[in-house]
Amino acid sequence: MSTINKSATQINATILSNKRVGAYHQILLAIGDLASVCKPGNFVAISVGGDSSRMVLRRAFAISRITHGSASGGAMELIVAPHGSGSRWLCEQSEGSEIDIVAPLGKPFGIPTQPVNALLVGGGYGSAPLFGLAEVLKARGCRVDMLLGASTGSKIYAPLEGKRSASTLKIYTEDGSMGESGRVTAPIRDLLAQGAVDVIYSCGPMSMLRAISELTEGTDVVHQCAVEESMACGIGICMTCVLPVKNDDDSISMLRSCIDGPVMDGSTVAWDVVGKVPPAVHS
Amino acid sequence: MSTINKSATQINATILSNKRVGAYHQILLAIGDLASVCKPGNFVAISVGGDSSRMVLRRAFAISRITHGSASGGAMELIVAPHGSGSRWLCEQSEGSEIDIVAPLGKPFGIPTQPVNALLVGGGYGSAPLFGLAEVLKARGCRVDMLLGASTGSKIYAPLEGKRSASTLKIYTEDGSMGESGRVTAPIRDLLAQGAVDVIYSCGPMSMLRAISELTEGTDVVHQCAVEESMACGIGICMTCVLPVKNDDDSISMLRSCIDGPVMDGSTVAWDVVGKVPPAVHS
Amino acid sequence: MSNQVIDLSTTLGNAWFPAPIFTASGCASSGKELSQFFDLREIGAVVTKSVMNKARHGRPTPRMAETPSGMLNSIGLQGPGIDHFLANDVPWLLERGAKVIVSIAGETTDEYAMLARKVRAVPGISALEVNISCPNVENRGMVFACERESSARAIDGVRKIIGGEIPIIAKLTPDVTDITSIASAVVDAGADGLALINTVLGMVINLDTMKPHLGGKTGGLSGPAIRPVAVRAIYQVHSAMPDVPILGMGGVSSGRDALELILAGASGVSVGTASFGDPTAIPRIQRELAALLLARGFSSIKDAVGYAHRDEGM
Amino acid sequence: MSNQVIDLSTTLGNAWFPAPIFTASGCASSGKELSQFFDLREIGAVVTKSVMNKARHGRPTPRMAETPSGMLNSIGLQGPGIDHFLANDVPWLLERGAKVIVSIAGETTDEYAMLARKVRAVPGISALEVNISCPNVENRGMVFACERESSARAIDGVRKIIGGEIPIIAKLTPDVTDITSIASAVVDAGADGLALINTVLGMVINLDTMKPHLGGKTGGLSGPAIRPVAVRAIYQVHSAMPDVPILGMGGVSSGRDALELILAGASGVSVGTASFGDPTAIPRIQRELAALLLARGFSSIKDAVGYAHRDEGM
Ligand SMILES: Cc1cc2nc3c(=O)[nH]c(=O)nc-3n(C[C@H](O)[C@H](O)[C@H](O)COP(=O)(O)OP(=O)(O)OC[C@H]3O[C@@H](n4cnc5c(N)ncnc54)[C@H](O)[C@@H]3O)c2cc1C
Ligand SMILES: Cc1cc2nc3c(=O)[nH]c(=O)nc-3n(C[C@H](O)[C@H](O)[C@H](O)COP(=O)(O)OP(=O)(O)OC[C@H]3O[C@@H](n4cnc5c(N)ncnc54)[C@H](O)[C@@H]3O)c2cc1C
Ligand SMILES: Cc1cc2nc3c(=O)[nH]c(=O)nc-3n(C[C@H](O)[C@H](O)[C@H](O)COP(=O)(O)O)c2cc1C
Ligand SMILES: Cc1cc2nc3c(=O)[nH]c(=O)nc-3n(C[C@H](O)[C@H](O)[C@H](O)COP(=O)(O)O)c2cc1C
Ligand code: FES
Ligand code: FES
Repeated sequence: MSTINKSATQINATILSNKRVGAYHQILLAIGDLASVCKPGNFVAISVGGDSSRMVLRRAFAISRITHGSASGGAMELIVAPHGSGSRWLCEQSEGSEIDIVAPLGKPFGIPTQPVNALLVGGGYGSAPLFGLAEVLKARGCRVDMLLGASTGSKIYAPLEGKRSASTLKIYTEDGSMGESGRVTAPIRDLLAQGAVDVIYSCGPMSMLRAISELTEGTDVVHQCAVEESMACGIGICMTCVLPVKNDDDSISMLRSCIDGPVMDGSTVAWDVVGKVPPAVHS
Repeated sequence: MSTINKSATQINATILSNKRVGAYHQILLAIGDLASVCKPGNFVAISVGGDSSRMVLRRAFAISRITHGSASGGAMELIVAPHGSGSRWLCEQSEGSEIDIVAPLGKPFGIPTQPVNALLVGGGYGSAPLFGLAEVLKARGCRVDMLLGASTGSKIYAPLEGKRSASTLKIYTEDGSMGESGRVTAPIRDLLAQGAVDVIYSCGPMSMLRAISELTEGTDVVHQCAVEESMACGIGICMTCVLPVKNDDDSISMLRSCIDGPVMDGSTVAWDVVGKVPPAVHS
Repeated sequence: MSNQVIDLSTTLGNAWFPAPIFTASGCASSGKELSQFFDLREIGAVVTKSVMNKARHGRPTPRMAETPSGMLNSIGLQGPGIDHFLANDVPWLLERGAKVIVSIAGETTDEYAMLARKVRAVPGISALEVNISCPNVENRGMVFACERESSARAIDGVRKIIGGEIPIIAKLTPDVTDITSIASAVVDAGADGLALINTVLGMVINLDTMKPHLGGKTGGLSGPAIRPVAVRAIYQVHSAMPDVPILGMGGVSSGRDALELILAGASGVSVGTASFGDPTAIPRIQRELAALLLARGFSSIKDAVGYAHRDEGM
Repeated sequence: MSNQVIDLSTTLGNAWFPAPIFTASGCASSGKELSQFFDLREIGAVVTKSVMNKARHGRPTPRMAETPSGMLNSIGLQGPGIDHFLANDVPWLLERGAKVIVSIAGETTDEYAMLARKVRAVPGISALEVNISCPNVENRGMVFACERESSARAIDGVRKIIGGEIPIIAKLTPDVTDITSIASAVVDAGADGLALINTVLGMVINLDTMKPHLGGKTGGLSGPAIRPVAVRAIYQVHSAMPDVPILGMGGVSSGRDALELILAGASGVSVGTASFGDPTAIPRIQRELAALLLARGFSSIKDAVGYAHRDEGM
């Protein structure tokens, strides 16, 4: 009936497995037919804490990967960092327990119709949705290079099978404990200068997304970034998750990152206004 | 240091077993050395709902039985009716999980120094502490008769091993589904008339305790009843659990049923003032 | 099933609604977003986000903080402005057969009157909710609903425009010393009904930055945490003015919560924060409420409204 | 361990306390009951249950209802009366080396003055908390702390008796339109400090009886649910009067909660409802707070008081 989140459904999903991977938990959920409508870049909103929980809001997680099983139906993979009480609760749930999810939510990554050179940049658990995306891009004939970064090695999420989906993969850690030492954004300037990139797909901390947007500014390179703002509802009804986005006339609109995102065109986000009030609306 | 609850301690107790018995759950907790200071009539206050629970108050449960193990230390048995969200949470906890308890709390049943004829009357899960009490009384040479009542058979808690501790046991259900049909208080008048009873120990709904107090009024029979008022703290600091108790000069004091009870002398409780405000305090 | 034997319809002044559970203003945007999760015709009405005369950006982010059994929000009435809203959002809702209560918010008495005039010009709207209590607008010192006179003036201005075509429902803040006094002031000024309660003013300090967490510093507390405050306010106001219909709200997330507000005196119940945690909360609450009413022998919502007052003064 | 490198002592006016976490009035009885669970000398002070001139039975039961992340109470100031209290409870506490803040409550201005006179006669008490805000006393219409004048009169009466020997701490209710206005009235009348906040007025309807659940109908809401309201009140008052010491309270159940109130402007923190759920809450919170302060580079409580205001007005 609606045009917003038109495939979204609320279901009870059974946890198929829950494994620690470095600093994260890799959680696999049985989601049946819902698997067919989830796209890379979509997210899921999960109810946490059980029946008598004092946590009244859902928690948002990027859909990391979708697998289309046969008998049991499809499955959804999440990569969860135990951060506060909600994500910790989720990481503690054992195989077989049911959790209440709403998915798929939000705008997914745009997929080019032509084969292009794509650079995928992930920060921390932000790499999670990039592997599924890489597969889709490869299937479209794109070249896929991947850069992953984190503060330290245990926060790099780069599963073996995922690595295969990228043509190249480089890892950066700030403490040098894995891959090269430094920030994941460091090599991008050179790659852009070499003309080796048509599209950048990014997911990670806002500061990383902003840095990439600054690097692509003035170039032809498209920057699709998955933003992460605090979300109370995840479905467009609360207006807590807004980001300042530039309109064609250079005015700014506060758009809901849950339904107008999480994937946004990095060049339209008014990064310097994030967390501030834009100039008055002219009407 | 204090004279109130002087054996009470807060510990994390491991659930040794959790079995359904009729409408109740029989829960066994490992409590180590604490077992040696728990007496029939004491209760335990349990934190419910886990780390991110919206339930801020403990739940009170009568200590049903204490067993003194060898290697593993002592154990405490509870009989829990799944009533609201807190007791349901407790009933759902599985073997091996740890729960946060404070015990032993409150005034226990008084034990006669001479062998007497004791009548034990239990309503619903109120029978739970009576079996442990019966053992103590028997060890003191008392004759122990037991009457248990409930609305229906599944709410009668009368374990096999418990039955042995009483000389006689009669069961009453309001719907006649087990034992005799009717209220557990029905036979008491005759027993009193026969002079067969020196002390009544009772535990169950307030209406049952009141009815027994009315039957013993004007007799020499002592009535020790374990009352059940809503308790916010269970340790005497909140004043929510008060009951009107008559003083020697016939004035009334509002006593805390958690520390001046739960076992009280039924003849001193001003049953008609429960839930009302007694006449002004004269000073 | 249960809906067959119980009359779930309700009224607020001269407006009739097929069911007792409504969205809460600001917690359903303009309705479209929730229509993916249930049919908007199933519920009482869509109460739309308070709209002002001009488009507004609202407050800076962060705009929310979760708190124990609740949340703080500091949206600052972001919105498209009344003209855009009436031209786009209202027709969409009416076309789909939803009942619509439009919520307006102003910074001056004149703005309220102007908004009312524009709303009056659009046919099909069921009621007008006048939010004189939002604590999030820039000029905090002057929250209308904090004083009898300013509250009365705002409602009086609206009353002069709306001549009884649709009910005027004044939405009050609980952040006052005596809510019955504010309630009587707005009823005297011409409000047909009252919406109780708006959020409670609160604040969270971020322990990393060691500063107020919200961009707007303070925010409005909503959710189950404030339900006892809502029940109290509704009970007090219904006691003082039993004939004035109340749209109750504050922390309702189940049928039992809705029943509590109804027994205290609410004729209808708005659900806000609960929809954030559960997009199908409203139809679920409606089903649970119907079952609870039936179990207690009620055959209609109306019989239950204010039932907790029945032995009052005895 | 952490206590060795951080100065946890604090002051309220001219009273010094070895540690920053106190009991909350009415949530520790007179102290004895908690002494089974920890040494009363470890904590800031025991704030005793508000005592009135005469012995009182308080309200009928039920006196409590649990609510989401909180509870309602309606005790109605049951107590032994001031003479019995000063003769029995205070000496017991002082003998054990506990710091004592006596809380008094009156029904008339004269009663406050009389209570103050009796408290002044007992040596060793650290401070006097004047509870002018309990919403549970019979005469609800006249809660002192709801009006500037009545608040000021109650404090003025006490000030005339207590000449600076011990600090007078006025305890305010958040159930007012503007708490800073009440705060300034009592400070002008001679209060040396403020206790913020008392409980928030609330109600629960029992769905079985379909009537108000509490014997006293309304009750005071406490616990984590109200913490955002406490933080806001403390922040507002500290902003308006940065030199007036505040004893903060409302929903504190962990070190992080206590730190939030301190950053907002509290010099000490009382813990009430949390002790019901955890008898050793106070010493635990004190330990957690010390660790959090250390991790943030503070070397004393004093440096953290009101730290969230540091860039104010910039
Ligand atoms: C679109 C989107 C995708 C995300 N994908 C992932 C993912 O794949 N893996 C992962 O580990 N995390 C992801 N996050 C972040 C995740 O939502 C937060 O870590 C989580 O909400 C924290 O909840 P908590 O109860 O553990 O922490 P708390 O700090 O106790 O949460 C308190 C409140 O703040 C909000 N909050 C706290 N941190 C964040 C954050 N970083 N982003 C948004 N809201 C926050 C919570 O939702 C909650 O409402 C994503 C967030 C968004 C918005
Ligand atoms: C001294 C004492 C001994 C008890 N012994 C037993 C026992 O052996 N087995 C057993 O099953 N139950 C016992 N109870 C009752 C038990 O405490 C309640 O069933 C339980 O607290 C209900 O909590 P809830 O969260 O499930 O229900 P809810 O109704 O959700 O609880 C809400 C609040 O009301 C209080 N409350 C609700 N019902 C009762 C009640 N009947 N008595 C006291 N407080 C109540 C709760 O503690 C809680 O604070 C005892 C109570 C007391 C005071
Ligand atoms: C995010 C958010 C935005 C809100 N916006 C408005 C608003 O625009 N106008 C209004 O009258 N109330 C607004 N409210 C208040 C709600 O309508 C409601 O009165 C309050 O949240 C209590 O109900 P709840 O606990 O069910 O959310 C808002 C509440 C929230 C949480
Ligand atoms: C059961 C109970 C009794 C209380 N009695 C008093 C009292 O006698 N005097 C007073 O000033 N405050 C009283 N209060 C309020 C507390 O001191 C405190 O201000 C309030 O509960 C908020 O703190 P908390 O959330 O930590 O409990 C009482 C609170 C409770 C829960
Ligand atoms: S999270 Fe609610 S509108 Fe985006
Ligand atoms: S339960 Fe708190 S005093 Fe008895």
